[in-house]
Parts: sequence; structure tokens; C-alpha cells
Amino acid sequence: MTTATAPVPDASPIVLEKVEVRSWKVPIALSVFALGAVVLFIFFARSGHTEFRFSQSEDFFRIPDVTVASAPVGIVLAIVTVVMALLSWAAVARGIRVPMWFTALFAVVFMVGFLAWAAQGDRPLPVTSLLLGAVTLSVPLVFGALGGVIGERAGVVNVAIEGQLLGGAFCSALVASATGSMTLGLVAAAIAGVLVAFILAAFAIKYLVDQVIVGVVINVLVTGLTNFGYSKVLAADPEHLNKRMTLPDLPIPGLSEIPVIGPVFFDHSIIVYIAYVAVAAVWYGLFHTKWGLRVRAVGEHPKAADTVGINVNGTRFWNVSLAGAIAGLGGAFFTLGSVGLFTKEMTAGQGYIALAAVIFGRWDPIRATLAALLFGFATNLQNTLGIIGSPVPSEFLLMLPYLVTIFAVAGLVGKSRAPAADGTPYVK
Amino acid sequence: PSTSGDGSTSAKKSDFLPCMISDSGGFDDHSFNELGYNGLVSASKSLGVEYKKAESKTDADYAPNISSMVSQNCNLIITVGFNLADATKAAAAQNPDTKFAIIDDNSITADNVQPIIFDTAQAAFLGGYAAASYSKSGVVGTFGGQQIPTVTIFMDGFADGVAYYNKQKNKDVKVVGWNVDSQKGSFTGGFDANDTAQNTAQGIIDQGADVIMPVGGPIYQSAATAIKNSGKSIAMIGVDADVYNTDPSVRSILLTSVQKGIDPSVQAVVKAAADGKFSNTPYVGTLKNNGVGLAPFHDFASKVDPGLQGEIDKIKAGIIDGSITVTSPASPKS
Amino acid sequence: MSETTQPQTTEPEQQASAPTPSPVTTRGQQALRDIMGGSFVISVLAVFLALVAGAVLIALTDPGVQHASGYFFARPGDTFRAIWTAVGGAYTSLFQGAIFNTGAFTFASGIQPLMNTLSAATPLIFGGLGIALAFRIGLFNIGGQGQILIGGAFAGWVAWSFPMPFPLALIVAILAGIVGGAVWAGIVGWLKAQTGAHEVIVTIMLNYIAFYLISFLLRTPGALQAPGTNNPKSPAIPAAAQLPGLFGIRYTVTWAFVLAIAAAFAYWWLMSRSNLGFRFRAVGENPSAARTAGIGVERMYIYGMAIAGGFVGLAGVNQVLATAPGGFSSGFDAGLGFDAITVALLGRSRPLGVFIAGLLFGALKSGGYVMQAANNIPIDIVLIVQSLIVLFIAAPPLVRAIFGLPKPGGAPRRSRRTVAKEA
Amino acid sequence: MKLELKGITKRFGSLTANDHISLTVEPGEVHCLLGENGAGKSTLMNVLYGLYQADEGEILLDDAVQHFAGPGDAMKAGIGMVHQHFMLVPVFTVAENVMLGHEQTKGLGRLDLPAARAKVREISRRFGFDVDPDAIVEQLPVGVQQRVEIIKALSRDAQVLVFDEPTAVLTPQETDELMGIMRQLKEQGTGIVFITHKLREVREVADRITVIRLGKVVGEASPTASNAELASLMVGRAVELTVHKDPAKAADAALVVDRLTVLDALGQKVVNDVSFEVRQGEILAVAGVQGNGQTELTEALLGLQPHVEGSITLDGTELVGKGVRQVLDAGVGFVPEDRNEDGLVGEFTIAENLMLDRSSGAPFVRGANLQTKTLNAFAEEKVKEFDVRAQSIQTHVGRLSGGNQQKVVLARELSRELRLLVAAQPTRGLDVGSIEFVHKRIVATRDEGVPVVVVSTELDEVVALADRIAVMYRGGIVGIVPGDTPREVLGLMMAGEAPESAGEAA
Ligand SMILES: Nc1ncnc2c1ncn2[C@@H]1O[C@H](COP(=O)(O)OP(=O)(O)OP(=O)(O)O)[C@@H](O)[C@H]1O
Ligand SMILES: Nc1ncnc2c1ncn2[C@@H]1O[C@H](COP(=O)(O)OP(=O)(O)OP(=O)(O)O)[C@@H](O)[C@H]1O
Ligand SMILES: [Mg+2]
Ligand SMILES: [Mg+2]
Repeated sequence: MTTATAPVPDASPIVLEKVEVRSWKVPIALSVFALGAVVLFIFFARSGHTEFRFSQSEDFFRIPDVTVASAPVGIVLAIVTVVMALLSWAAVARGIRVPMWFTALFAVVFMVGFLAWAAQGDRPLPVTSLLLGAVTLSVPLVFGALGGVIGERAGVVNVAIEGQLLGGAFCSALVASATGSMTLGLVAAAIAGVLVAFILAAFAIKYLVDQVIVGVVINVLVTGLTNFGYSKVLAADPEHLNKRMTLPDLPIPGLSEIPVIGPVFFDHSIIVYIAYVAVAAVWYGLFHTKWGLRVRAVGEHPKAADTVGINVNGTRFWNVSLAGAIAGLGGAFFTLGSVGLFTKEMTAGQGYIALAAVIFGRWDPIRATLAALLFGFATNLQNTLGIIGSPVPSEFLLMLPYLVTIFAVAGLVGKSRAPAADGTPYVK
Repeated sequence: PSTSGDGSTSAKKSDFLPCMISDSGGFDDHSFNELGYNGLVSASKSLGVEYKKAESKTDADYAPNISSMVSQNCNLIITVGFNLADATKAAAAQNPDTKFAIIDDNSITADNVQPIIFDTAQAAFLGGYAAASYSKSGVVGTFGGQQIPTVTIFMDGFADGVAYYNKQKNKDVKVVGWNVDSQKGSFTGGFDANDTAQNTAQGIIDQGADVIMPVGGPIYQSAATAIKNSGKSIAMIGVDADVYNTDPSVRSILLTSVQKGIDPSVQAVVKAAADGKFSNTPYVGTLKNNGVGLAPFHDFASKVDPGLQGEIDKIKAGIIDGSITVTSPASPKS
Repeated sequence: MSETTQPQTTEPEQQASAPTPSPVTTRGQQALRDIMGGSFVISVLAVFLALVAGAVLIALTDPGVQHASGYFFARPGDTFRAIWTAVGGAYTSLFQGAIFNTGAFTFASGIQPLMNTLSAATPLIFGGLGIALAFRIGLFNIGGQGQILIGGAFAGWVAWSFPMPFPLALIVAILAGIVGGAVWAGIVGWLKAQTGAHEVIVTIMLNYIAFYLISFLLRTPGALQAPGTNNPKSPAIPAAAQLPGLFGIRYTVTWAFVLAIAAAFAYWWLMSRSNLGFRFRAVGENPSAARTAGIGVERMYIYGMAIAGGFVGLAGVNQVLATAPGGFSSGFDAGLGFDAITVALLGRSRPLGVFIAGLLFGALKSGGYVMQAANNIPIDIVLIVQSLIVLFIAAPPLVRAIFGLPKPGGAPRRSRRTVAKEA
Repeated sequence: MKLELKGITKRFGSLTANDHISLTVEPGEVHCLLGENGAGKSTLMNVLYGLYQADEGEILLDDAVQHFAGPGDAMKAGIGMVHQHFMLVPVFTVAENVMLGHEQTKGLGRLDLPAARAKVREISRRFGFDVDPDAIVEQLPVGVQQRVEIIKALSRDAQVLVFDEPTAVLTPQETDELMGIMRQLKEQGTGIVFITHKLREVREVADRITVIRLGKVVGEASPTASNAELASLMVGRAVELTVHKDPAKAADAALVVDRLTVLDALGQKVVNDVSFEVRQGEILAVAGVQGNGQTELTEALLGLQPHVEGSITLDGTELVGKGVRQVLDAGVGFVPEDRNEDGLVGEFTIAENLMLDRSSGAPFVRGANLQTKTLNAFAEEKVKEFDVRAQSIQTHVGRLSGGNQQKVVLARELSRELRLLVAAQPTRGLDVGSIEFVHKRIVATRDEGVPVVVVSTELDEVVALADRIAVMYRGGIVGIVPGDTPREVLGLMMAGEAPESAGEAA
């Protein structure tokens, strides 16, 4: 048998015949919302007007307010949602996948309708501050989610984001007030995050303890430590420690003047700009650099990485630490970035929401950031509607971000693919 | 700052041991737990006795905390907040020799329990009136931590005070963040000075409010940050203590404070008990007994209407003599 | 997720039972080695290490120690004496609050702390069993808080809405609590089965949702709010539905403790003796093999979460019918949901283990109250000690390294192949 | 470059996987390593490659002693390895996989992908490969993935190349092609270590053969040695290489699969319009290269696949649309392809595993109570009958050897009243002795009149067991041929050629 002439098997990727598997998830979800729209906007229609306000009084350029009649707009938009839901059923029945933009458009229509319904009354709905609040509320989530993305891309599930945020918040307040330097406070926050990450890394990587367990226990530990430290250290010396210090806003010249966009994105303190940079850097780093290639290799197939000379556990260790630094920095937002001082358990479960953003964002820094923004928006919607008076009890609005999360992980994300070795310790 | 042992600095030592248990807010809540604690510390200092304190983290801690205080042989146990009512009641029944006092609750009738309650709506009414008078935009706002009576009583009084001003002056100052009739409004969901609180305050500012009364421990700090960030001239009304004194950093924006005299009332109750004059008659803080009140305008004295203080004094007198009635669904029923 | 059930799966404890001592070590040496390296000693040492860490924190933040250390080089003895006073005092209080109050005048009041420990342990055992059961199916139930809230609310609502004579009212209320917890956790199982939604995320989210839901109902007249008040608080539980004191009203421990023992037995029977438990374990250890063997993995997720929620719901029942029969407010879960996770981990998801872990953490808790009252040490120290215990337990090699202990079954460890070939 | 291993010893706990092994590979030589499962071949290569550190012994390259702290060092020294299980990151492109570990970067740390692509193309051209540098690895057929592995090794200028069982996943044609590549490398002066279980391949390319048993070198053999000689050297005793079986007795069709199509989660037709019948007392072997739909076919038979169209009837009963429980209750015995993943619960005891698919009702469950006594008696009996070697029935299955694990699976599946047996890769990873046993039991089952479907990628096994052979390629059945069809024809069919033309070509 001569080898040179042996039939060369087809080297093209296996392209198997394909038919669309019909998934009724999207039509079902849309129908549920459309039904809600019909019930709320039509059966519980509210007469009167809804006013959307886009500009703040001091804005240079002003966009005029928009006032609409609540009931007609609600009815029309409810009908639109019903039509869109029907369209999605029709599409799936014909084997067409409901495109993402369609779902997004549906969400926007529903949201406008909901706002027109809920914000009815003589108080205008301040659109700009609704969005501004969404951005600020999402900043710690963005930091946490970036930490989560890096950790999980490297193969270590980071449930300890909560602990890293809390540790960062505590140390930033402690160091900033003790030294009087907020820069040192930021550095301290990052270091605190790294220290928490060390515990996670040691137990997950060296002692092979289940990573979810370590994460949960670390969160309890950090809660205990910061509460203890608060009572025994910060609160024991109120003259010197835990004094209110907040980072000043640094409006970006030019950009911050743009109506709506300017105040929403370009008039923040340094830590928010760090978040922007971090998102871009993590995205670029993960997908376009040697570092990112190695991180992803270690999270997908550690043994393969090992066989090409990459130190798997070392890579994991340092990247979990890096993730800790980023999440810890996010902790400083709670103190230096907004409240100015530390209070017990002030992160209030945001770390877990950040974890949800990681999954919702399919382990991608950009998508995770968008997910974080969505959670921020849901939370702030609650604030805003509470102020202008809304027919929905405040507790139900407060539930909103959590309901959104469940919807997200159950409905929209489905079984998206985590890094293959995520959560699995590497033993040679 | 003080630990349990070192309240004993002054001369006349006594065996009297007053103790206090916080609710789940903790003693550093910048609110009624802290004020109660301050009262305990002051009273102990002046009596020259030691004291003990225990913080509760959750509702389940109340009963064990009280029982450990009993086992520490406390003579008077002050429990802070209506949440501790059941635990206090049970412990009082089991330990008839120990005296108890409970802040913000009037549900217990027992020989050894003294309720300490406040008709805060009266003071908040004055605050609302002052806010309406000071407002130039015609919009004033309030928001709360959680929707519980000890919070909404402030908001009710505040809104009623604004309404009273409107009636008197034939004005139309609006209140955002609280609707007395529907009892719905704006709450941050907790008593933390966090972003939610700051955004809530921001939202109220966006509604054009130029006076804000945040009700609920440290959330005023978030409101202060929002006010400073807004760059507008907006005034804030403090609650519980005279915030001018407790937090100098907000003096420049503080119009006044709606005071709830927890600190002095605790002092009074502790001293009475130490002197053997404990009584189970409720201590009700009102404008009349200065248990509640409106703080001075301090730095804002020159900015408010020159006649305002006079009007306030007159309304106060009216409330005291009953010619003006202030009621809230949350008012203490006695 | 088989590691969840036994964080130390890399530790072949069972090897201790393999009757194959190597010729170089005697049977006795081997036994000693196994005991010293085995899980019991590790557990004891883990508790010890955690207490030492707690002691360090206590000493570091003690004003007396700080004062004495200011002149450490002049008189180092003072510093050590101060440390001894601070730590010794704190742990004495811990003991007196958890086991026996040596300062009490009568034995009956002396054992009050022990009774407090039992009553503090009760909800931890219930919760721990629920979390442990989920672990055994390979599920991570972080939703204890929500399940306690809903379970407790169900129990309470049934108790005051349907007046019945004594044992009946109590039984019905307890069952309602179980159902409440089961429903709330069942949602998680259902979502996981239907959509693959990760239970860690869903349970956490449902905690918040339950909290706000209960908060809303508690301030809504006609729902859970006590009639005639404005406080967000429920009506009192009628006496017929309250869990009576086990040794009279003198002690806090109620019949709930007996119920906890029964629950541990039920758990044991379910997991070790019933075919449903067999399937749960199969799914937990290897879902694909279970599926191939015709076990409905998704159905097991739903059943398993629901039963786990039922156990956790009992913790809610305890809070409502025993701890605070005067009516509850929205925080009555008291953080038990998270404590229960540590109990399940420490108890290694075994019924007896969970029971003992519950007692231990119950003791820490009730001792913590006295430590706080007597020594002004924040009760958060308990949280720290608790989480450190679990961390140390999960990493036996770390504990062994710290104490220089041998590996269990070290040298005579046999490979699979040789066992098979020889046998 | 000359490679020398001197006295390499590697222990895992008390197990000595390599016991003073020495061996030399000259430049331009193909050195074959032979040995049964677990003999220590891969371990030795992993030591050479720096993945494990030897407990004793040394590695010399051109007479210089090497100290490899990790694979990075070994690669730098000029050693390349094509692993038994591919070491490719499935979601990466070919170029990314090739550059991983020695990435070149441009400004801002940006990966220099164009350079990596060029390298892939250059090597592909040199060896006549057709590999797209931008293809995602997991979408490539295994044969191509293996070329990526080779490119990866060559891109680092390997002087010594280790192939660890590279042919296990290849069609006979692909195997021949690989032999060609090896010869080409050899001519360029590369030293090659070649590990395989297939004696035919050994004799074709080997210059030298070393046989390892239980971690020790038991001897060298010449490429001209017979199969029987090599096999007895490997196992240490004479081995029966063929199964005795009588011709199948004709009977009624019991299993009828008609136009079966299975879709995976992405909607791809992983099994495409497949029809066949199996008669009572007949073994139908499904041959084909791994990944051509056999797994999905067997899973569809058991009711494990969610998207199935077409019909499967067993003795007239429709099985499509039924759950696994009902299919098992209909009398289907199932030996899964991956016993650790799908067949056994490692943390369960032997006894528990024996009742795994009978956790409802008699005899092991009464009411809701497990009947431990009944189960233990049953387990004792089966352990004896199937010669499962373990300390006791309470031993955790995870601690048994692969062969004994497989016996537990067989004992469980064969002790029910069967109307169909489906066995996927029944002897994968087993040593020759265990293979003998499993094959005998399968033939015995057939002889009891049970229809049997055996799926195997090993042509030897297919030829040994089959009464008829169905060859699968890319989801479809290329053809169903008699059991005595020549290997060459089967090989061509496995590459997708229809039986007629395959017959002509061979
Ligand atoms: N990391 C490890 N830890 C413990 N034992 C191991 C490890 N790796 C391999 N072994 C054991 O070492 C022995 C040799 O394994 P190895 O993989 O080298 O065999 P092999 O000859 O390559 O077998 P095969 O033909 O199945 O590939 C086996 O008994 C195996 O179980
Ligand atoms: N995957 C499945 N999908 C749908 N129905 C199922 C599935 N598995 C089982 N069933 C049906 O559900 C019912 C109960 O199944 P199960 O296997 O638990 O029965 P069982 O063994 O009798 O239960 P138990 O032993 O607990 O009494 C049966 O009617 C069975 O046919
Ligand atoms: Mg091998
Ligand atoms: Mg059954």
C-alpha cells in the first residue's frame, strides 16, 4: 500500500444536515409579558398623562419634555406586545429562530408601555436620572462581574465576589480615613480583594475543596471579619476612622455636555471611569492577548495547557488574585465612590448579583457588563417609581432585579456554555 | 466608643446596673439605637455606675440577648424598638424582679415594664411647615428607610405640616415621596446609606424638591451626598437628633431637624429607676414635655422667612393646647 | 458535585476499613495512624484552630491588651496577662453561655445555658438536614432563608387562621410549614429541571423575593399583619398551635428539639433505607449513570429540592411556633439559612453529623450572646469561628500540615489494580 | 537527536507504574512500545515529556542529562508528543492551539495570529495536510484534529516525536496515512516513539519493539514476530485471539429500526435516516469511526435522546417517545459506551450498582424500603457468576479495575429478563483477558435467542462478534454487510464509501 496515494479523508469540518430544533421558550416568555401588558395597560388602564423628562434644569442643551396620554399609549403598546408575541409563535412554528433584536425590541416596547402606565400622574418621569442611577448602581456589579469572568475563564468559580466587595469596602474606608488618602484607599481595596482571593485560590486550587463551598464560606467569614472589625476598630475610634470621604466627580469636558448621554456616562468619579477602562481592558486582554489565550486555555482544557508548558495552577492562582483585585476595587465604590464610609454588610448581596451577571453575560466581559447595567436599571426603576408614586407596592418593585435575574438564568440564557473546566480543580 | 466596664469613672459607685439591647440595626445606626445608647452612657456616667449593652443582629437574637442580660444581673433592661416587644414581654413575665423599658412600643402592660414612646408626628408637622415655608420651588420631599410606623409617622406629620401651611397661606406646595392618604411612597428598603438611598434622594431632587427629609438612620448621609452632587441649593431636614450637632459635615445644608428625644428620655428613665422611682406608666414624648421637638435653624436662621420661627412657635402652642390636632395612623395610641 | 457531600473526597477514609495492613506496619500502628489522620481528629483540630483564630482576634482588639502592649518591652508579662484575661474571660463566658452557668445558684438554673444551646441548635439541625439532603443530590441549596421565611409564614398563617384544638392545630401548622418550604424550594428544582437554571443563583434570588414578599404581606392588613396594629408584624400564634416547652416554660427548649431528632431519623431512613433516597444518592453521585438506569433525574431534582425545602421549612416552623410565638416580623429567618449551610458541611451531610454540628454551632451561638453581654465581644466572632471551622474541615491536608500529622492509611494505600489482581 | 531513557522509575503511591525502564531511540528510528492496558506506557512518555517527574533514572538527549521541570522544558529540548487523548482546546482555532504556549505578540501585547496561521499553512504544505488555520478545533473530524496535534509538535521543531495510541480513533485509511507521515518524518531524521495496541501497525512501521508488562521491560521483539508471539509477550500467557461461535440461527426480526433520525441540541442530524433490523439470536455489529452517530444511535434506542424521529419497535412495541424507565421495562439491556460516566456510580458499592436500574419495586424494594438482604444475596451470586474480583460486594465500584467494572455492568444488565441487548464499546480499555470474558458472555446471550446490537470502533472486535455488520458514517448507515466482509472493505466503508464501490476498491 503506497501512502502518498492513500485517499485523503475529507478535512472539512463535519457539516451535518441541520434542522431547527423548535424552542418555544421565547414565545412563551413573550406571551407571559404580553398578557401582563394587556392586564395592566388595558384592564387596569390609568387615565391621565405621563410626562417623560429628558433634560435636567442646568443642562446646556435641553430636550423638551414629552407628555403622552397614559391610557391610549398603554393600550396601543399592549396591542403591539401581543402582536409581537404572536409573531414569535408564528416564527417558531415555521422553524425560524426568534432573533435577539426582536426580543430586545419587545423589551423596549414593554418597558415604555410600563413606564407610561406606572409613571402616570403629575410628576414627570426623569429619564436621565433613571439611566444615571442605573449606571451608578451597576458599577460595583461591573467590577464584581469582571472579577467573576476572569476567575471562571481561568476555571475557578468565584462565589466569593461578595466577600471581595465587602473586604474592599472595609479596607478602603479604613485606609482612606486613616491615611487621608483616597488613592491609598483604592489600593487597599484592591489588596483586600486579593487577600480574599488568596483564600479562595488556596482552598480551591491547592486543597481541591469544592469552589462553591469555599466561596460561600468565605463570604460568611468576611462578613464576620468586617462586622467584627467595624465594631472593634472603625466604630471604636470615630474621630479618626471611617470618616466620610467621597471621590469627586470629574466631568469629562465636552462629552459631559451632551444631553442625556453626558450626565449619564461622563460625569462621574474616577472609579466609574476605571470601570469603563477595566471592561475594555479585560475584553481586549481575554480575546486578543497572550494572557487571555492562556487564561482561556487553562479554563477550557487545563491539561492541554499543561502539555504546552503553561503552569496551570500558577496561572489560575494569579488570575484568581487579579480577579480579586478587580472585585475588591469595586468594593471601594460602596465607600469612596458613593456613601463615603463603611457600614456593616453594606454590599448587601451585590456580589451574588454580580455572579448572576457573569452567567447571564455568558462569561463575556461586555455581555456581563450589559447584564450588570440591566440589574442596575431594574433597581433604579424601583427607586424612581417609588418617588414619583406608582401603583405597585414598593416591595414588588424591590423584587424586580431578583425576578429579572431568575428570568434571565431560566429563560433567556438557557444552557449556555461555561468554560469547560470551570469549577474543576486541576490535578495532574 | 465606651466598653461595658469603663462607665465607672465618677465617684459614687452603686450596684445599679442598667443594660440595653439594640434591635437588629445595631448601636451604630446613627438613629434611635445610637441615641438610646448615648442616653444610657450619659445616665450611667452621671450616676457613676457601670452598664452593659448587647447588639442584636437578627430578630432571633432578642430573646437570648435579654436572657443573657438577666443572667448578668441587670437591674434595668432597656430594649430598643418595637421589634423587641414580644421578647421583652416574655422576659418581663419570667423575671418579675428585673425592670424593663422599651422604646417605641406601647403594647406591653406589666408592672415591671415602662414603654417609652414618642408622638413624632407633632414635631414632624412643624418640620413640614418649615419646609413648605422655606421652599422656593414649591416642591418638598421625603423618603424613608422601611415602611414601618416609626418611619411613616415622620412622613405623615411632615406632609400634614405642608398641607397646613398650604391652607394657612393659600399656597400649593407639593410633597413628593409620600402620600398620606394612600400611605404609599418612597422607601430604600433598609436603613443603609447606600446607592439606593442616594438614588432615591436624587430622584426626589429631580422632581424639583428643594427641601428633603430623609427618615431612617444613616440614609440622610446619602441624601447629603446627592444634594452636594446636584450642585443646587437644596436643604435637608434631619430626624431623631439635632443632626447639626451629631454630624457637623452636613451643617451647610441642614435646615433644621425633627427631634425625637430618645437620648434624654432614656436618661430620665434610667435615673428614675436608679433612684427607685421606676414606674410602668408610659413615657410619651410630645411637644408638650419636649420629648419631641423641632431643632433651631442654626446656620439657616438668616435664610428662612423672618416670621417663620414665630409661626412655628404659635403652631407648637396650638398643638400643645389641642387647638391644632396632628394625627397619623402611626401615632401612639394611649 | 460529589465533593459537596464530602469536601474531603480526596481523603480515602474508608480505606481505614480495608483490612490490608502492609507488612511493615503493625495493625496497631495502622489503627493509630488512621485515628490520628482520620476525620474525627481533623474535626476536633479544626474546631481548635478556629477557636485559636478567634482568640487572636479577641486579643488584638482588646483595650487591655492594646494598653499593655504599648509598654510591651518594658513589661512583657503584662501583655501576656492581658491576653490571658481577655481570651480566658471571653471563652469562659462562651462556656457559661453554652453549657453550664457556674455562677448560678441552683443546678436547674445552671443548666439553663445548655437548654439554650439545645433550642439554638434546633433550627440549625432542621436547616442543616435540608441543605444536606440537597447536597446529596448534588444540589447547592443556598435558599434556606427564603424557605424558612415561606415555611414559617405558612405555618403561622395556618395557625391563626384555622383555630383548632391543641395537638391538631400544632400538627396542621407544622405540616403547613413543611409544605411552605417545600413549595418554595420546589420552584428551584422545577426551574432546574425545566430550564437548567443554576440552583445557586435561583435560590439566592428567591431569598430576596421571599423577604420582600413577606415584608409586603406583613404590612398589608388582611394578609399577615396582625389586625389592629400598624407594625409590620404578624398576629400571635394561638396557644394550641405553639410548640410547648420540653421541660416547662423555665427553659427555652421546646418539643421542636424532639421533632429535630425525629427529623434526623427521618433523614436517615430516607437517605439510607428508602428507594427514593437511593435514587437521590445515585443522581447526586452520577446523574448520567442515574439517567441511563432509568431514574428521572429531573424529577429527582424537583422531589429532592421539595423535600429539602420541607426540612428547611421546619426551621421556619420552629422560629414561628416556638421561638417567637408572639408574632413574627420579616427578619425571623435570623440568618439561619446560611448557618445551616455550614452545619451541613461540618456534618458532612450525614444525619448524625448534622445533628452534632447543629449542637456545636448552637452552643457557639448561645455562648456568643453571653460573651457579648459579659465581655463586650461582638457576636460576629461566632460567624468567624464557624466559617473557619468549615474551611479547616474541608481541607484536612492543611490541618495535618499545621499539626504535622500523618496521612491516614499513608503507606499501605493500595492501588485499584493490585487490589483487583490479588483478590 | 538520540534519546536515551535510563532506569526510569515512577511510583504512584505504592503502585510502581514504571520500574527501572531503559530504552533508546536513535534519530530516524521508529521505536514501538507494546503492552496491555495499564502497563505504564503513557506514564513513561509523560515522564519523558516532563508531565511527571521520575522518582529514579535519567533522560539523556545526545548523551546530555536533561532535567525537565515541565513540558515546557521538554519541548524546548526538542521533544514533541501527540497524546492518547488529544491535548487541544476545543473552542480555540487551529492557529490558536498551535501557538498556545509559545505565543508571539505584536504591540499592546496583541497576539500575532497571522504569524501562527502562516506557520500552520507552512507545515501543512510540507506534509500535504489540508488544515484551515481558522477552523474551530471541536468542529474538525478526529483525523484532522490529530494532524493539528502533529502540526503543534512540528511547529516547535521536535526532534523526537512521541505518538501515544494515535490510531485508536482513525479509520484504516487514516491510519495508513499516518504511517506515511511517520515514514516521512523518519526520513528527515526525527526519532519516533510509537505506542499502539494494534499488532498489525507495529509490524508495518516499527524498527524496534519494546514490550512492557506491569511497569517493567519484559523484552524486545523484532518487527517480524507473529501476532501470537507479541500477544503472549504482552500478557504473559497464551491468549485466545478469536471467539468461538456457532453460526446464527435464523429467526424473526425482533428489533426494527425504521427511518430513525436523531437531532442534537444544535439541531444537527447526528443520526440521519437510519433503518435496520436485528433478529433473535443474532449479533448486529455497528462499526465506524468514533463520532459518526453510533453513540446517539444507542442512546436513542434507550430513550435517552430528546429529539428523535422515526420508529423503533421491539417485538412490535414502539419505543420512540418512551422514557428510559419504560424502555428498560420493555426488556432492553444496555451496556453504555462510557461505563464510568453512564454505567456505574463510582461511590456506590457493587451491590448498590447491581440494583441501579431496578430501584422501583420487587425484588429489591418493598413499599419504599430497600430490601438489603435480598440485594446482598443477589450480589453475592452475581459476583461469583461473573467472576468480579473484589474484596466484597460492599467495595465501592470506583475502586475496581476497568475489567471488573465492566463485569458489574454486564452482571446487572444480563440478569434481567432481556429481549434486546445493546452493548456499546463493551471492551473499551479492557485487557486481553477481560475481553475474552466479555465476548464469551455476549455470544452466550445471543445463543439464548436475544437480539444483540454491539457498537464498536475496533475492527477486531466487530469481526470477532458480528453476524452482520452495519457501518456508520456521518450519521447514516453506509451499508449492512455480512460478518465475514474483508477488513479492507470495512475500512473503506468507514471512510464513507458505499459497500459496492468499497468492495471494488479493496
Ligand atoms: N496520576 C496517576 N495516579 C495514580 N495512578 C496512575 C496515574 N496515572 C497512571 N496511573 C496508573 O499507572 C499505571 C500505568 O498507567 P498508564 O496510563 O501508563 O498505562 P498505559 O500502559 O498507557 O495503558 P493504556 O494502554 O490503557 O493506555 C496504571 O495502573 C494506572 O492506573
Ligand atoms: N422519566 C419519566 N417520565 C415520565 N414518567 C415517568 C418517568 N419515569 C417514571 N415515570 C412514571 O412515573 C411513575 C412513577 O415512576 P417511578 O419509577 O418512580 O415508579 P415507582 O418505582 O413505582 O416509584 P416508587 O418505587 O417510589 O413507588 C410511573 O407511572 C412511571 O411510569
Ligand atoms: Mg496509555
Ligand atoms: Mg419505585
